[in-house]
Amino acid sequence: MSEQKHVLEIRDVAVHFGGNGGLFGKTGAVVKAVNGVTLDIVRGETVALVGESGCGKSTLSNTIVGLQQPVAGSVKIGGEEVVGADRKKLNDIRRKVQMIFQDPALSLDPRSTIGATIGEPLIVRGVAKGKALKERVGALLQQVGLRPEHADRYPHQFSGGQRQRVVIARALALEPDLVICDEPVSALDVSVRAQILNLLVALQKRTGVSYLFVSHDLGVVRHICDRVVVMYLGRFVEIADRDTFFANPKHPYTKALMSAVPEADPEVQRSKERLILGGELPSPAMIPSGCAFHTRCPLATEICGRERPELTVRDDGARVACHHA
Amino acid sequence: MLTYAVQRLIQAVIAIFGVLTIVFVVMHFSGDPTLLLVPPDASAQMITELRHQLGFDQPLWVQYLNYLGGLIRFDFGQSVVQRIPAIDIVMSRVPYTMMLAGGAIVVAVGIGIPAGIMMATRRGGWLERVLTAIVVTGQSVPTFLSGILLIFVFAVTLRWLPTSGSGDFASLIMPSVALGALSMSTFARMTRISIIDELGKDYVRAGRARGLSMGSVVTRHVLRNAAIPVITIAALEIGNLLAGAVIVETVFAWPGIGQLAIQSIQSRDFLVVQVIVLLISFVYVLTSVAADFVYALVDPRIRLAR
Amino acid sequence: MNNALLTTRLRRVPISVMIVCLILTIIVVLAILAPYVAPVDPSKQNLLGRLKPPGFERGGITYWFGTDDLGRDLLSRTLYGAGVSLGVASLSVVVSTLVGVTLGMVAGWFRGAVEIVIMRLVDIMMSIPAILLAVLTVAVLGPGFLKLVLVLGLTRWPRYTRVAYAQTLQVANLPFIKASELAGAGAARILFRHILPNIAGPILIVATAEFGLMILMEAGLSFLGLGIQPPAASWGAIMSVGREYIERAWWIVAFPGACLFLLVFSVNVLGDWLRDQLDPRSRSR
Amino acid sequence: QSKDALTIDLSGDAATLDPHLQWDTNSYSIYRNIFDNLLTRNPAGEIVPQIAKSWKYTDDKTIEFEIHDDVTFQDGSKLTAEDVAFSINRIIDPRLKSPQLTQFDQIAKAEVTGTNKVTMTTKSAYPALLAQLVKLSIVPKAYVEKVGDQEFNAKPLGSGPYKLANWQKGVQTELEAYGNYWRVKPPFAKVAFRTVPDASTRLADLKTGKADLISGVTPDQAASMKSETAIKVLSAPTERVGYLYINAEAGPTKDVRVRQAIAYAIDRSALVDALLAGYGNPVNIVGAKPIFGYTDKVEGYAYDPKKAKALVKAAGAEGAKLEFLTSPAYNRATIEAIQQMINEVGLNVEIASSDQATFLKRRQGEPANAGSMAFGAWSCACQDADGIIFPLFRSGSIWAKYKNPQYDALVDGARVTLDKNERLAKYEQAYQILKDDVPGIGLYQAFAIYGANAKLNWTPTANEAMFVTDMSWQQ
Amino acid sequence: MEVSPSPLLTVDSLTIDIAGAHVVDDVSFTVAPGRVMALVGESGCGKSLTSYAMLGLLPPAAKRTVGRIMLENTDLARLTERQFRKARGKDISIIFQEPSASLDPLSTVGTQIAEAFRAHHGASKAEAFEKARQMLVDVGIPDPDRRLHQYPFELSGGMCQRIMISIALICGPRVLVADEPTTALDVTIQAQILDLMKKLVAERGTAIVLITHDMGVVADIADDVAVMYAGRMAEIAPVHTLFREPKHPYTALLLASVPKLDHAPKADLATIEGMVPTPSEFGVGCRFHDRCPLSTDKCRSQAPPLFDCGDGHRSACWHIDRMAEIREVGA
Ligand SMILES: Nc1ncnc2c1ncn2[C@@H]1O[C@H](COP(=O)(O)OP(=O)(O)OP(=O)(O)O)[C@@H](O)[C@H]1O
Ligand SMILES: Nc1ncnc2c1ncn2[C@@H]1O[C@H](COP(=O)(O)OP(=O)(O)OP(=O)(O)O)[C@@H](O)[C@H]1O
Ligand SMILES: [Mg+2]
Ligand SMILES: [Mg+2]
Repeated sequence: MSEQKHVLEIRDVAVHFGGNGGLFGKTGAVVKAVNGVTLDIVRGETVALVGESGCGKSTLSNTIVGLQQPVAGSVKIGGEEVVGADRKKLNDIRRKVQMIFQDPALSLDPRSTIGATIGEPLIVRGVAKGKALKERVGALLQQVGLRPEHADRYPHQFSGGQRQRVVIARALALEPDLVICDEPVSALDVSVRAQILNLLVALQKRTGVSYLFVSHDLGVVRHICDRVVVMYLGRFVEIADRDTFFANPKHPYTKALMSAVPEADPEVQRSKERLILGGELPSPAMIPSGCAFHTRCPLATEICGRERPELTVRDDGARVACHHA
Repeated sequence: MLTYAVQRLIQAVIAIFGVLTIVFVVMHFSGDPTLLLVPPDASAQMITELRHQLGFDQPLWVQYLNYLGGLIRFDFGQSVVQRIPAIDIVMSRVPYTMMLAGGAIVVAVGIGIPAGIMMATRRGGWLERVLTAIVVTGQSVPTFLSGILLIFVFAVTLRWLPTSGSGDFASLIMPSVALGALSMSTFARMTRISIIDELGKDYVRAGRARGLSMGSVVTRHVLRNAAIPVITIAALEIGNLLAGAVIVETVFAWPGIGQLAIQSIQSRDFLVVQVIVLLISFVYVLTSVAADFVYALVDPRIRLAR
Repeated sequence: MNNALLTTRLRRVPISVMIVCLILTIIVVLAILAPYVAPVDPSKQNLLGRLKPPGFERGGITYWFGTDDLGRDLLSRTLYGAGVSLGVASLSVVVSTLVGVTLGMVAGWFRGAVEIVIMRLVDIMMSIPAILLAVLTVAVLGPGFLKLVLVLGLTRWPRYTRVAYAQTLQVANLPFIKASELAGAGAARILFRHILPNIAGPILIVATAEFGLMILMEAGLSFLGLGIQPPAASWGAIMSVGREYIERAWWIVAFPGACLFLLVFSVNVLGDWLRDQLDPRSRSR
Repeated sequence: QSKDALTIDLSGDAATLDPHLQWDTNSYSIYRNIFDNLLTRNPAGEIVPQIAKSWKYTDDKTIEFEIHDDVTFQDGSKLTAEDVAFSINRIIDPRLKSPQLTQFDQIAKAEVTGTNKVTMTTKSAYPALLAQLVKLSIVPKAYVEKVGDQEFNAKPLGSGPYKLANWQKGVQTELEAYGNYWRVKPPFAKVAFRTVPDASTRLADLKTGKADLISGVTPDQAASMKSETAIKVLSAPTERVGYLYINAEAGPTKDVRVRQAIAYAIDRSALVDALLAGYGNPVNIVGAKPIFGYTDKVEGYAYDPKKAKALVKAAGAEGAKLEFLTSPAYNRATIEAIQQMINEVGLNVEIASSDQATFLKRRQGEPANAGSMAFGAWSCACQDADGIIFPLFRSGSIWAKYKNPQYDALVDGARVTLDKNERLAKYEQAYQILKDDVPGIGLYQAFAIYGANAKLNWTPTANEAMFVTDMSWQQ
Repeated sequence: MEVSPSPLLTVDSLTIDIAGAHVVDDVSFTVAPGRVMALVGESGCGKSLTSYAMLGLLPPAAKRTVGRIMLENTDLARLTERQFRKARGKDISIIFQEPSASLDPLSTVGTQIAEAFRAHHGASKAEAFEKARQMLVDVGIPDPDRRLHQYPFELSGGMCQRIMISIALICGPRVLVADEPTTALDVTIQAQILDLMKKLVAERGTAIVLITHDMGVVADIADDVAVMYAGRMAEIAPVHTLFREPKHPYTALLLASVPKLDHAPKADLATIEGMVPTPSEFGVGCRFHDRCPLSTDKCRSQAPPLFDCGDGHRSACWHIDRMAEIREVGA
């Protein structure tokens, strides 16, 4: 695969919070939200990012689009460095990347109509204006299952799921090269969700857009993604192609995750065996030594507490960070 | 944090220095006090002589350097009018100014903020109407008028309060009200609007859902979220109250800095003006630094420096 | 816009706002038409007819508002004064709002060196007693209407700057601003399309408060002989004369005072309504 | 009434209590009760001895004073000729930088020439000398030299009827009676001078009894006080003259006809009756009765708008723009009234108000920039025409925007003439010239107006001084 | 199936108007103690409004026009604001849908959780914080001592959601309204939260109204399911019945949209054609008629009532008998 086709290159990115001590010395510990991760995404690829709540997925997403400064590492979008870029440069880079935010309620300007919100990228990038803009916005609204006449409404007049769709429409408006989707469909009912997923796939087929897809819904992940990355406490613990991943999950955390997926069938779901993770939940402020997962891992041995496993390539091409898997 | 504080301090010193320089230059530019000091029948030659004696015939930069030289030694110079150290003159007024400003702040904040809260939470009620009337009155009655009206009503007619003076608590009441009225209105309206801005937010509903009364939601959550503009106004008003009390002080014969400032400006008592300006800019810069810190304290998302 | 929409919009304007608009319109129209509607020359003195109460009649003219200490017709002076007071207040408020808010948002958004320069300048401006600036401007430039506006504008913009700055600091951290940035919006767009509407409430409060205050400031300056030059009248100037006669001739302060009250009240109501318009949540109420 | 104390509201605090520094009305009103002067004026306005027992001219430039020997300062020490000589030499010493120096600059020196004898030399013959010396307070040499100028200013010590008890700067100055005062027994044990800048507040103080005597009452206030029984108005015509300066050297008023037109346009009696409520007397010259040199032989300009209009027309100055300089120190209503009167005869007067410093700078500066006219209320506190028309109109003087060699010769001459009648004649001629040339117009003699508790006995005098020893409670 | 005890919560013909349109129209259901009622439906169909109505916290634009909400025998709508306040959080509490927006950004999360407890128990600050700490442990937030003193912006989306859950649960409410409580949580923690709810239901007899889009969650925890469409109740049934045998075309199509394990990746997922009508388009007939494969003229002109199909299964469709056709379409 030639370098040129990489839409996104992340190298050893680490993001820390706190440490330099708030305002009144309420220092607290340093939260190592993202702790040295490396990932490439090629054109037309969808990579899923899954992991425990609070493991750093949103932080990584924010870092990719330059909303969060990493303490180390490099992020390149279309070959251009994001880290340390000035306003103008960032603004150029952002032509190529968009983001669907996790909190739709907070990421919509309460004083702009959603038409204005969705139209904004089109206006500022000079794509459309006037009547054409109105039509384009109308079309986008329709694509996400809303109505053109909703354009005059304000965010607070929508339901949660409707707001989420507005955010999606905004991100897709420019047909960027890369879309970071932070839980894009979690608030949608299954039928609308299907519609949005279809839209994402269709767009990908048409424009070759790549997605970094943060989701907790493994069904959705399986449907839409080419590759899956599992994150645990700021690090990647498993990276594998979809089929490999679902056929043969390797990391114990991944296995636990898989076993917890609820089935949409009461008979099956209520009789299912689940792999319950025991042990203390570690905090990102005090990441356990060695393998961060060893405190909860059913396979853990003495070495796990001592040495941190690196991501190593396995036979089927999956890369896993575990001493025992 | 510490580096920020140090940086901010350096900036503050530069700002104060800037103020002093501007005021110095501009004051001298507008003429010197000699003409005001001499008797009307003084001859041109005598005036020149006195001007020379007082040193106002030196080039401006020489006077400025002399002044700075004095400042370094904490010598603020002598009043040409009163012939005593300028700093003593100003300092003798400071307690009065603080008393009056304090009284006015009590009026402004003590009435303004609760009134603002009431107006925001009781929208459409009779209480809101009454408070609105009071607030608008506070905003539209000039101080020179309200002062004398207060005197006529409460001192001359009712004889409840002393007409003027600066001795005791009783004589502080009317000046504080007259001075604080306008700020009170600003506080009330600012509080009201900020709270209304917040009341529509989801966390208010969430607060009520966990069983808090509207009042507790307001006092525990909304106020803090609505605080920033109110704090800004407070910082502005404190500076304002210190320096802006000219009329109130004149009407109530209150010997504060405002009155002294206007007299000194009018009599071109340069060094006294400089000390006053130094004091005001000190207080103002201090409150503005404080405000910036309080912003970050109130809203942890605000970073002091980027 | 089609007619139906227009009428629904209009119907939604509360009655109080309509009344207030009417009052404002009347004041503005009267101020503009003062030369035509004023019953007599506002500077025509009559030393023998000074301090006459409202309704006083003389030479076939009824002095509805009474006369002042030089026997001038208060009604005419109040009418003429409206123009000066309104003009000074609105011009200086507009000037200082434009300058102050822009600088404040820029400082709060860009931070860094820009912030330091602007905010220290604000500190400096705020620290110089306004009266000193006023005295000096008049000393250097001489008195006059535009200079008055200049002085007032010059001394008041820092207030707006501080308010806009503080609000921008707070709002700039909200996710939706980040989202706009991501959408590619430039600084100007973010400042004026997103931050400004979200900080407009406090700014409107300051502006409406300042509006009344400017009228009073002009009066204060007139009090010091630095305001509008006699015999031209302004409400503030009339009132500052009237205070000397408050016991003997209440009408001198009462009429312009009432007008000022009405004006400030109307501006407040209108300001609040405007703010509500900017807040979709309270608008759909 | 058994009240032992007297409270007086003044418009301001004393700037200094060192009598050799500031001379403004408020300072003077207070420290004049702490200090005795070399000479003083009696209620009739004549110069009479105070510390000096008597004096005699030994020649045109030399005068010898005999000093009272029974006077003590408030610390008990005796007042001697040394102190008198010291006082004179102190005020003329440039190192003191006294603003009053200009009034005493004709004095060359003073020496002790014997027990209780002080001899003073002037630079030239100086007839106004005695009038100026009325303003000279005697300070204790030993004390001043001991404590220094600055401390003396803060804790003054004199030989007057009252000594300083407490000086709260900007608030009030409290005096207490000096029991051993040599002339009379001070009528009140305590006197407080309060600083109350606002006239309405002073009146309120008087009404509520917070003050017993208030200064700076406006004519309108005085008129309204008449209906009250517990308080009364006290007033006295003063040497202060309200006048209008007219620029004879620049602008439209350079034409004498325009100046005369202005003189005809002004209705003095309307000003006095309406705006001063009678607290003033119209005058024809720039000078009031109490001054030496006052004359009623010069006829003034009667109010005659028709004539004025004709003159304006003749001068071709219809609608000419005249700048009327003023500052907040001058009564606004008077100025507006004058403006209107002049406008009515076809001129266009525009008021240009600025603060006092700027006003003085223009008024005293180049004629071209000194406006067309300005109002003033002049008093030299010396009750002598020399203190008025010399500085106002003698060419070369900072106030003068007028040049007439004939006039200059007259006032110069009067300055060095000791003979009273000769001086009077000169001033009469000078006034006549002023009347013809109109570089200025006298408008009225101003009154000092006070408000007092109805039970206070006091007769204010022409020199606007407030001698507490002249006051008393009605029995 | 056992006979359900008398209901704890009764929503009776609830109707909510916004700008004159019935955005929620005649919605009724009951929840017995110890039971979980899942409320599912199209995004924007009025689920959240219904839940706000239950707490008496409708937004100003929305008006409840008809209907009662009974908590046992008290009509909540009749309570004074004061009495209602006492009930909120203790008798009936709610987990809001968008957690980050529902937390005061300027108070630490600990304060907000403890406050809920103190509002009803008058406990000391320390006690309340201890209780809050315990709640954080229960919802699986690591390092609770530090988290208690953090602000919402310092927490991840999922953590904020769990803070909301803690607030709702801290007083042990008798009725819990949970509006999409687990959307931001990964499946392991979701399972943990669901277990916590199950425990509440089993041990304390809490009644839960669970709004969710996750059919897996419904399958896991719900006893009954209510399906809403465009503000109306489409179908109510015990969970097993509903999944096995939906009796409303909308339910059937909805279930068909869930991605199947054997579904080809990136192939089109089944959706429901057309769009939900906006309130202004609500006609007199069945609101689903223009998207329904079974639709007839009757559907267009007459709104179907909720037909009882036995065993607590009710459906608002004129064509319950033709449901087999849908299953064929779905397959
Ligand atoms: N304040 C409001 N003003 C106008 N319309 C509103 C308002 N709040 C909600 N709506 C409308 O009411 C309808 C129901 O909203 P609600 O939030 O109850 O939906 P929901 O079922 O919770 O959807 P979701 O699953 O997307 O959260 C929506 O169509 C929404 O657009
Ligand atoms: N602004 C911040 N200040 C301090 N800590 C933060 C901040 N933002 C995030 N964190 C911390 O960083 C860690 C990772 O947070 P992040 O939001 O990236 O998680 P996430 O993987 O997106 O979780 P979720 O699935 O719950 O959204 C968390 O421990 C969180 O508390
Ligand atoms: Mg997240
Ligand atoms: Mg919802």
